[in-house]
Amino acid sequence: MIAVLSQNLPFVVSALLLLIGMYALLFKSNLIKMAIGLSVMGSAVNLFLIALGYRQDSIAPIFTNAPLVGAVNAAEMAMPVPQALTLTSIVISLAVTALMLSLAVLTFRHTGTLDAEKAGRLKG
Amino acid sequence: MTEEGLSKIVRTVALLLTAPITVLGLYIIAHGHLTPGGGFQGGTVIATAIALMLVAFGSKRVKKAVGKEVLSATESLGLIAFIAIAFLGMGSTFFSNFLANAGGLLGMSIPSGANPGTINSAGTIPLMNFAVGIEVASALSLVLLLIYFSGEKEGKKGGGKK
Amino acid sequence: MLGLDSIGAAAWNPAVMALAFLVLLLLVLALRAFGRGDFAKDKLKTQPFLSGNAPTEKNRVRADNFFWGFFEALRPYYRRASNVHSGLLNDYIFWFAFCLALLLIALYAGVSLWA
Amino acid sequence: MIELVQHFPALAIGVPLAFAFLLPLLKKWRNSAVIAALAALAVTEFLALFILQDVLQNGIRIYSMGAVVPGLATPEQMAVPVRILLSIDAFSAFMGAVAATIALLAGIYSIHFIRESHSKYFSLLLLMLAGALGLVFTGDMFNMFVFFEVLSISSIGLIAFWLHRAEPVEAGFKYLAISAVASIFVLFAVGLLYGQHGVLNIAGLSRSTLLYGFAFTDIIALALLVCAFSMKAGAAPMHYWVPDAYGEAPAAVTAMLAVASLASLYALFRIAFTVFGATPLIELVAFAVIIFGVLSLFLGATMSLVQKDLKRLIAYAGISQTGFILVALGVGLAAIHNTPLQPFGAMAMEGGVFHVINHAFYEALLFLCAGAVFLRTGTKDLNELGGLARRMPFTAFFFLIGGIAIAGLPPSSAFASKILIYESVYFFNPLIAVIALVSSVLVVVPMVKAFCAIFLGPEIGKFKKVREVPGAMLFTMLVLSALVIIFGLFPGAIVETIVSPAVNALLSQSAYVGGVL
Repeated sequence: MIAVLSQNLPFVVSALLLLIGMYALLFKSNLIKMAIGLSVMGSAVNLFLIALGYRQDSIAPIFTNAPLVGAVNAAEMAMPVPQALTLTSIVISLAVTALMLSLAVLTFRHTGTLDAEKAGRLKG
Repeated sequence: MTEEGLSKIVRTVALLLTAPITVLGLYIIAHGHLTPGGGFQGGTVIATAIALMLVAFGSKRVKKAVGKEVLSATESLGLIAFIAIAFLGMGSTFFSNFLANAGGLLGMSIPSGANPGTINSAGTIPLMNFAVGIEVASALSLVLLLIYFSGEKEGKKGGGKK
Repeated sequence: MLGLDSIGAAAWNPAVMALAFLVLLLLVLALRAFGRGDFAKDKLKTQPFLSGNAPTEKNRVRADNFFWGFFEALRPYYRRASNVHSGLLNDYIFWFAFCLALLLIALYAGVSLWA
Repeated sequence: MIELVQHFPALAIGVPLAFAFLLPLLKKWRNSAVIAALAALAVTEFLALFILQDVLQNGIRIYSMGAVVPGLATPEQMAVPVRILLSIDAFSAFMGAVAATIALLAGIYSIHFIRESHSKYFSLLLLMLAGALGLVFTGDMFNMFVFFEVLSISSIGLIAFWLHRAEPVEAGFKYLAISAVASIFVLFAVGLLYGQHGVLNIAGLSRSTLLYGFAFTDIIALALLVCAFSMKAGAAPMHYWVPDAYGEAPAAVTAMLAVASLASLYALFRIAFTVFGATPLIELVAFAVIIFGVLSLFLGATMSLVQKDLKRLIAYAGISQTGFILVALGVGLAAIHNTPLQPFGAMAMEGGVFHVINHAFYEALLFLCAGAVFLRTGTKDLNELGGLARRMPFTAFFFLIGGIAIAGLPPSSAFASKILIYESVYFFNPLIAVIALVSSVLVVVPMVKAFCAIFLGPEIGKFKKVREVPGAMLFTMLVLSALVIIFGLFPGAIVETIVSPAVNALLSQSAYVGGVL
């Protein structure tokens, strides 16, 4: 059990981060805290993707570092695709966070509170 | 935050730092195809210069120096440049890298094997990096300005599409 | 070309329906023709009638009062269903997490039983 | 021309994207911004229709971004596609045509409906269209995620377009949180699938499951994807954001939001049918989808009755219609490995896919009518409205047609699709068919209530000076009503020409793999 956990530590950590983010979204009614929760969840996914692309003893996936075709014992490269996914996901989570914070600011200006329970008007 | 911003020491240092920050951002953008980095990262670095100015000088003076209209226009221009380069590749396909390995500007082919690479390679990718860099730098600055000003009046804009 | 191909349980042919509509229309017009032409034109009897008084701006049926009996009969259900829609984001996310957990368990159990 | 046709898939996404970026520069010149936006929408509509016609004739069309030749899916010496691939089969092209049509009509409607910051509004609308088209045209899981996110973020900008009131901001925040959570889980699932199969291409994933079956990570990924896309499609019990967001967005945007929900449904069924269609796992997913569908049918129809706000009422009725699609396609999914049920499954899917287009049209029609009422009276509260049929006869007539359609009465198109669903689902499970029928009848009630409350009754003093809405808005409603009625009068032709190919495209997994790779 311990061995499995320690070998898969990044994945365990990313699952934990996901749960922390979900906790904030499920139990916190402050809009800023919800935005923080979403950011944490985004980081969990980023960590998951980066861990997915990692190979032990691998080199950075740069074109000019690539071993020649047919080289013996050529060091393997880390997978570049998950890193590209992570970059895009970071960009998107930046946009989401910015929008979320500006909407929170607007909510505060309209209702004078950041508490979703007090600010909420749509129901039923 | 008072209207005048922070103390004179902070303001001077911030002013001094702005130039290196911007240069670093440009460097990251320009070397995006060789080293970790690229348009988005470099653009973000440049936008931190605006954040620094906002903190050090307060909102009024920054607003006077960089207008919202200008930033909005440069954001659009960056995006249009990006999509225009994509459309220019329509000779073969959308987003096709028509400059790569063609010789001339940005068209150098890279030798295989371990080497540091040349900046004069990768075809349209550096151009797209610059387009994205301009877009992200202005969009992120715009978002920062708007959130900073949001106490005053209207402000909301979805920035940083890609 | 007009009808939908059917598997025997039902059929829908717009041409037949249009024909039926025309026939019914003719029937209605025929029935109407049997009536007396001089009956109370421009009198109260041709005006809409509602609970003894003509509806006015103050005295009209508002949207809340439509199907009043229906809602009265189903009041317990509606009270509960409206309470579930609390308008809180936390609850929205909760239902997502709930469905996700159930689906994960169901899929995992189903696959385990399969194997 | 032959060469240009190859580029149409990329152009259909590229043109709205380019114009969306161009419009903020035209902020100063209001008219030119509107004209440019409408031109872009019209061009995109033409491209989408042309792609539909092309795909129906020539089969799957693929477009490899950045390759030397558009049709080059797998470069030399590569076993799997490495580039971003657009792969358009009949179902994608069908959805693309629906999205482009609704977007064009929403654009025309918005000329008079939106009074300020036209460039921002149309820019976001074009971005939304680009996101929806990208989501349905893409052949790549990660690209699907990106366009899903583009669609969501531009939708939020439009939901919270009227910032001077608190409710749209709240609705925008809720929609943003919901879609961010959904997309985070989608990205998780994409990562899991990539780790398991080593490809991100949908056809590549499909081939992998055909060859090797599914693994444990696939179970998790499938559950995540199904839940996330169901939530974005507004399936009960994850539908609570729908009335909030639909109720507060500007009317034309709401029509586009319905399209966004349908695009999420597209993603759900694309993954369920095309990627995992061959695995036995799919029957369990089918039952989950049917349960979501039945819940949506019932909750949407019953909760629609008690609404006081016109747009919330229509939104709830729309949820029950989403239930129809979920039930129909879920039955098709459940019947995929069950040989005696297969004809009924295929027929249910015909009904479901036909209902997709009908739903998009009458839902848009109803929301546009609601927007017209809101534009002239300034209120959506059913208790305050009344007697408007004297002042707005055309709007009343179009609303009536929309109500007839959503209730599934002949001669509207929804009657044809619903009868297909009833009679085929009846053979699968009579109880589901009965629930569907009852909730369809229940939907008549809120429509009668809304129509009577808004348009009938005595004239109200403060609405004495209300006028009919401008011609452009009436024109869009006229087009939608005409489509609803024409599709209802010639359902056989529509099903044969565009719906059956879409259903066949969904059902034949190997044809998709063979067509792309």
